[in-house]
Amino acid sequence: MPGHPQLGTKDWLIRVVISSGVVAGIWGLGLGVQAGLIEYVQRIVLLCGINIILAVGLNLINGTTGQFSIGHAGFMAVGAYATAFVGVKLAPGVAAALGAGALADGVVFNVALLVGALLSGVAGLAVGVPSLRLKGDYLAIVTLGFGEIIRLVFNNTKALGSATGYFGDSPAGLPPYTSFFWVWLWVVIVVLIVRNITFSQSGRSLIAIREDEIAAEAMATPTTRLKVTAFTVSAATAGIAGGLFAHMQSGIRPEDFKFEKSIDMIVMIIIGGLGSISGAVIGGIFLAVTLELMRDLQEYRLVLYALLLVIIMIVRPEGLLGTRELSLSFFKRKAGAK
Amino acid sequence: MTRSVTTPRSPLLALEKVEKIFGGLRAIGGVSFAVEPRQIFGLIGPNGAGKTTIFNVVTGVYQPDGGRVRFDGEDISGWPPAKVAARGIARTFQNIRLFRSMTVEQNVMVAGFRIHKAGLLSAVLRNQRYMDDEREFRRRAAELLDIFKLKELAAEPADSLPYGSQRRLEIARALMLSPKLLLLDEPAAGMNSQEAAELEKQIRFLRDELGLTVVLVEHNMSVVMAVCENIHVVDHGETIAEGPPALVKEHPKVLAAYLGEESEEQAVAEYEAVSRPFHDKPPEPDHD
Amino acid sequence: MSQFFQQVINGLSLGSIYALIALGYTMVYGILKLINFAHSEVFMVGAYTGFYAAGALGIEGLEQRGAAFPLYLALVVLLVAMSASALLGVLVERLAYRPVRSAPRLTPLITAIGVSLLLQNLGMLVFTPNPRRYPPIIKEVRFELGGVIVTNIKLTIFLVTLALMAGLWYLVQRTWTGRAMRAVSVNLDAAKLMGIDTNRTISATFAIGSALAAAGGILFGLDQITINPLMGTLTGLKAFVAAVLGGIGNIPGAVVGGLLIGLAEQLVAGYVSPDYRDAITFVILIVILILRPEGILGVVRQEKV
Amino acid sequence: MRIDRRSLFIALASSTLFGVVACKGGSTGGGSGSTGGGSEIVLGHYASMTGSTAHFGQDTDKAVRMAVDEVNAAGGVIGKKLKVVTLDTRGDSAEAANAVTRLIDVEKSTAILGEVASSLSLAGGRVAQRRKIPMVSPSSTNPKVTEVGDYVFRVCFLDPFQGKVMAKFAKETLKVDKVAILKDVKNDYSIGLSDAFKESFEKLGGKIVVEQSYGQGDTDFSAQLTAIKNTDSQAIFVPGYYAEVGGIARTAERLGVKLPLLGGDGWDAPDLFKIGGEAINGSYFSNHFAPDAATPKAQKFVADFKAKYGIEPTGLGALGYDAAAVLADAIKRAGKTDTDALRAALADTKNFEGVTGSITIDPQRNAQKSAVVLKIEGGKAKFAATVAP
Amino acid sequence: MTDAPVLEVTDARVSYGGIAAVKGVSLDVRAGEIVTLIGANGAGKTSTLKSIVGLVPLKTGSVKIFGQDIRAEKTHEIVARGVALVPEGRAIFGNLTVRENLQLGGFLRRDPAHQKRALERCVRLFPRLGERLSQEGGTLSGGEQQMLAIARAIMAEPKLLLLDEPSLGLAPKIVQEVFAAIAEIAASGITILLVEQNTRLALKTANRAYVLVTGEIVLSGESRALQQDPRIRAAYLGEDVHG
Repeated sequence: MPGHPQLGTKDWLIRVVISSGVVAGIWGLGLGVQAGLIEYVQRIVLLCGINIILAVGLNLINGTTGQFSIGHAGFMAVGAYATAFVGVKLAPGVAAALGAGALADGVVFNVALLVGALLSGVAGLAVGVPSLRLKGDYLAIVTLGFGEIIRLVFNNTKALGSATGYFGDSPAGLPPYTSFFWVWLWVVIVVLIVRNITFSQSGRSLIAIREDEIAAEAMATPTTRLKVTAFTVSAATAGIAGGLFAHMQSGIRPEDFKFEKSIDMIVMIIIGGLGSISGAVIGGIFLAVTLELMRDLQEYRLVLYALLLVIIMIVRPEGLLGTRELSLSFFKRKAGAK
Repeated sequence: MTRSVTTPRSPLLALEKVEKIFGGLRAIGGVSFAVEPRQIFGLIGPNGAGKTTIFNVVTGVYQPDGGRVRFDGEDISGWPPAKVAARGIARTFQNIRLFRSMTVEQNVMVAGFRIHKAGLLSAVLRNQRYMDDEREFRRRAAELLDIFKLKELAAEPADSLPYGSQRRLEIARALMLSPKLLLLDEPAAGMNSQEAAELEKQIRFLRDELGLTVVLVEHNMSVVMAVCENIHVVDHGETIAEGPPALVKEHPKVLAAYLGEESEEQAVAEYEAVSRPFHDKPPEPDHD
Repeated sequence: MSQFFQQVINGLSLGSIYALIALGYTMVYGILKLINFAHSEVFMVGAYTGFYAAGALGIEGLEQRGAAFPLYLALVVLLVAMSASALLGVLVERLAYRPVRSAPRLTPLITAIGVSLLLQNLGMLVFTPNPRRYPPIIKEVRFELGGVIVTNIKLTIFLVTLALMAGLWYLVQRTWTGRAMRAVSVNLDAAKLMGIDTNRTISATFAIGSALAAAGGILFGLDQITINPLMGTLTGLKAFVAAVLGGIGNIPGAVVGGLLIGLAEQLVAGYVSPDYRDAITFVILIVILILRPEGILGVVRQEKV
Repeated sequence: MRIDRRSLFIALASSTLFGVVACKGGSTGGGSGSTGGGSEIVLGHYASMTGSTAHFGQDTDKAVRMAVDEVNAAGGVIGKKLKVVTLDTRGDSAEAANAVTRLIDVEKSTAILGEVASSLSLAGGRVAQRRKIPMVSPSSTNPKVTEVGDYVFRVCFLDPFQGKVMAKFAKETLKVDKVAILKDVKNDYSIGLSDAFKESFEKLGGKIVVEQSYGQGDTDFSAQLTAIKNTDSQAIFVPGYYAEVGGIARTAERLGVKLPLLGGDGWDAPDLFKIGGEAINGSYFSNHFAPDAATPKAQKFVADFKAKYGIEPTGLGALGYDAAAVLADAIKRAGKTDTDALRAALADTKNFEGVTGSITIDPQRNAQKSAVVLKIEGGKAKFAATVAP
Repeated sequence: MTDAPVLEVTDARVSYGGIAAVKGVSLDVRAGEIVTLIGANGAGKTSTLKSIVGLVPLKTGSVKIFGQDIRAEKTHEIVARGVALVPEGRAIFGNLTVRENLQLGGFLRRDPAHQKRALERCVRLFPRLGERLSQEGGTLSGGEQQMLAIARAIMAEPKLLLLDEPSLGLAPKIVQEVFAAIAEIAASGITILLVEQNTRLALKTANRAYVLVTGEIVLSGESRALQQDPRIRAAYLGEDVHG
């Protein structure tokens, strides 16, 4: 964006208009999806969105910053439990104040999601500060360890249902807040946030850390702070995905956030290409769809899934896009980041 | 060559009996020297003499095991690298350390982190502060790339540049920090004589026009002798001589331990030939 | 007090199994700088091979007649399992790891995770997910020492582990194969220049590590009574932590690490809560990696700049 | 070369995307049946066919298919054949919900069978409830499962009942006052049962001396048993699955812990005796039926299952069979595949003679069944007592 | 000795990821010769050596050892033909002892008698190593490491020794010691191909020389003649020789 003009009121106005347009677009699309698609496909579309949030967020730390986390399911768990819990506690009060209905639900859900994101961000911070001094495999293993510990803690927390999981206070489970509109609105928000971070001074510095940490330090880059920041943001986005997931499922249990879940997330970003946001988007969709399509294969499904992973690593380890981005006009971006 | 007159001012960089030990092996054993502001200072010695280790101690990559490093009147011993860099010491590396997949321009812009004002939130919101930052960085990067004749290559990935240009890019990147002191680790390595002559000019430009102080580790003696006002010679981690080029050249200890017993010119020439690290271009991916 | 000693004994035998598996992790890491996640599945396959081999040798019939399984047949079972696992380890290296050997470090890591998942799921397909009772290829004899119960199997596990560690140490330090392995681990190209067939050396490393894992698998089955296709996942992870704890690449370190993890786990399960027996392993891992990443017996190597 | 490979991947990715669109058409795989009009009635079964609890799903699925085959062999129901479509859940609740949605939307299931694990039945049950498709869980014993709503049923008894049965048996028949609990904390079934037992046992004046735990898939129990050994417990309540219970029995024997083990229906599998061997003798567990006191129907089921699959059925299998049979019976009684009618018929199930006993669905949509207590002797489970609800 | 040269490289080309490092180098080394390959940084000297022993693949061209084409062979097989390379930067096994380093050099000649004899020979050639046999290789000084690398290479008694920049980073005094040893090795009948940046030293040591500039041979001939050639200076300094 060289020679960008001063941002005037007009520019902000344009942004507001575009944003409103996008929100309206998602809303309209949501209506269309609800009317036109069977619920099974709708669920897959929701899963795609949740996967995209997971993948784009994880990509910030694994792809852009080059710090490898294989325990992100733990942060997803924190977000899921926090969102669910807060939502349940908040709902009666908000319903009393605003009157039960879509508005109250939306307020409760999004406040809960934000709390979930905050708490998983805090968890990310707590994990990141000690761990991010490590590199490569060692960091990977430590994040795996933390991910498992987080899960074990939920597994042993009575107030959150232990192994049975948390379903709120009603037998019907958590309210199904998760709709096409909210999921994809959050997809847009998360993708925008991550994209704006990636293509900024901080993002450049994160890539510099990936490329050569010692040189980055010599350029006065506060590498630890940046890595921890990226890790925290990444954990927070996983938390949002967790919250959306919880309310899609109407309930969550520790088993939902096993090591395998972290692997799934890694597969998403590997398929698309580590370091590429659009790659992460593609990977997230790919995984949701492929796993569903392979369901007919029954017990061969996971064998094939693992085989696919191995073959991708051998044949095309850089994924579909490598670190490149698809230049979508949506991003209005010049070939700057290539 | 302009010889700066020694002033009574306090030195910009001062090492006081700095020591560094690696697993029992004394890499530097009590080296002291002082670099005056706006000086071009040479640090020479045979391979393994500890020159790069000294750089690494000064820039905080290694913690000193003894002694102190003072910079601009402040004790910076043991500071982390980013803090040292932010304080005003920039450096280049013996084996080029560019951000290889990033473009030339982005490489330079990375070093703007210290002065960037737009935080993460500004970046996310893409507000005015962020726009100003980006514009400012781009302007400064363009300036620096211009000085180092890299402007046309701004959009190229750094690792596609020829060797000599990569060396220059490293210096340009370091200057983006607006440092007071610049440490150059073998900037002439891999350059031919024309490039080396060009480098001499650029180093002088840094000092004369930008007011920088430069410390140079270099094996190319013609470069060292041409640009340095003061030379510090180390061998096996210890100081063996210090002084202006003319003096150092004739110092008996330097001649004996470093240049060998042959005639001086021959020895210098030979040294030049022998001690340049060799990089068969392009480097292979390393396997370790 | 007898409770404490009982926990210690149990911890040591469990730790010995971790140690046997850890040896494989440490060898492969030492030579390729790769966390061979699939090692835990090689361990599982070793256990199953032993299971089927014992079945083929008619252990059920012998058991029904109340007859003991002869020792020489037990050794045959061990040998078959070790060979099968060795073969599997070599195949995994050949087919999955070799093509990505020179790729950036994370590619082999993810490949290893993929192979691990693949073998796990293949295991469920082939062996069925049902847990199996391990055949008593060594008849269990129990004896009591001051309220502490020790079995011949626990003793065997402990002694076999020490013996295999010593053997491995001798192999690595004193034989040509071992020297070749060490050369490869320091510098692959330089090793080639010595005339070492580095691919063969790497294969040998995988074969040996995998054979040890198979031995661990059989001992595990004997001690823990049941095996299932997922038995390797957590056990393998703990063994890896053991290798890291002892100092990765270090053979005695792997054993020390294994024993310590086994002890820690058992004591936490016995005195704190069994709910945190798995967590303690990860806590140890995190603490060691943050405080002393080179491990207990490892050597610090500073990165050259 | 590079370009080719890339385009290959893009092609792969886009083809899967198109796959979704194709799904919309509703005919993937074999699911071409449609409600009402077709000649088949589709029963959707969702189960963990892969993953760490795959044996549950596989055992249940075998029995479900056997039941349906028998119904079809007898001419089907209301003039139509039954067809089972099974989808894997991988033991994952998101997948369970996906599977049920797909069973309803794509496979056009009239009713749903599943799951074994209560948490997965909850996930799937909520979908079924929302879509108003009747679901019968064969073996989820957690009380919450049927609380999801009026379309969710089960054919097994509940954990509180089972816990009460064993508490009463321990206190009154075995005359023990001090019991240790060793529960599986990764298993909601085990936790629920353990809580139920504890509550009843303490109400009866007994005392839980120590509570120890393990996790499903664990193989080492020596720490817990060593700790229990050092208490004055008179029995150990182990409400887990057979695989771990067998290991626990062996380990207990090895450590010289000579206490009877007590457990629930999770014990019921031939492998319990294989794994536990002699060590399991002298233990008691509550179950849905006693093989030696079994009805002819149950005996026939065991024999048929063995003949068909070459292996012994488990309790899970028996319940899977009953769930499918109850469902078939309800369709017959409803006389049509209308889901509301079917729901009503299911709710109306009374004294249905199943393999696991007489099944009556109560207003909470749970099966009112009596439980039996079995004693293990000589590698066999023998009838010890019957406890009515 | 047969007529076939010990080493014959024909039109060798090497490239890394599309960038050519060696562009059609042809050279030969005959039995008993010391031949040197000189040139500036990045001229392709190391790549040429690496391609001879198969550490980097040849894109085109052939390498023959005693007339046998070895292009398809792996490094260890080429080494088994009697070729040894002392790599640039020494590449000694740092955490193995000096003795173990030497033993590994004779990996293909493992019989104890040979090992003993070869070890003694190395110690005679480099007495300093004899004092440090049980020391870890990584703790040696740069000069000692270079000596170890050379000694290790001749443990298997190769017929052809390839040396990559043996003077690199060494003080002149040590360089003289190393080159004296190289001369001694040559005198014992081992054929040598020496890659060296130190032109003067290289020409003094070798019988014949090839001058490599940006991946191509621009000049070759007897060392003595080349010593006087002004083009040497140009080539060495990287100035354009093609005019």
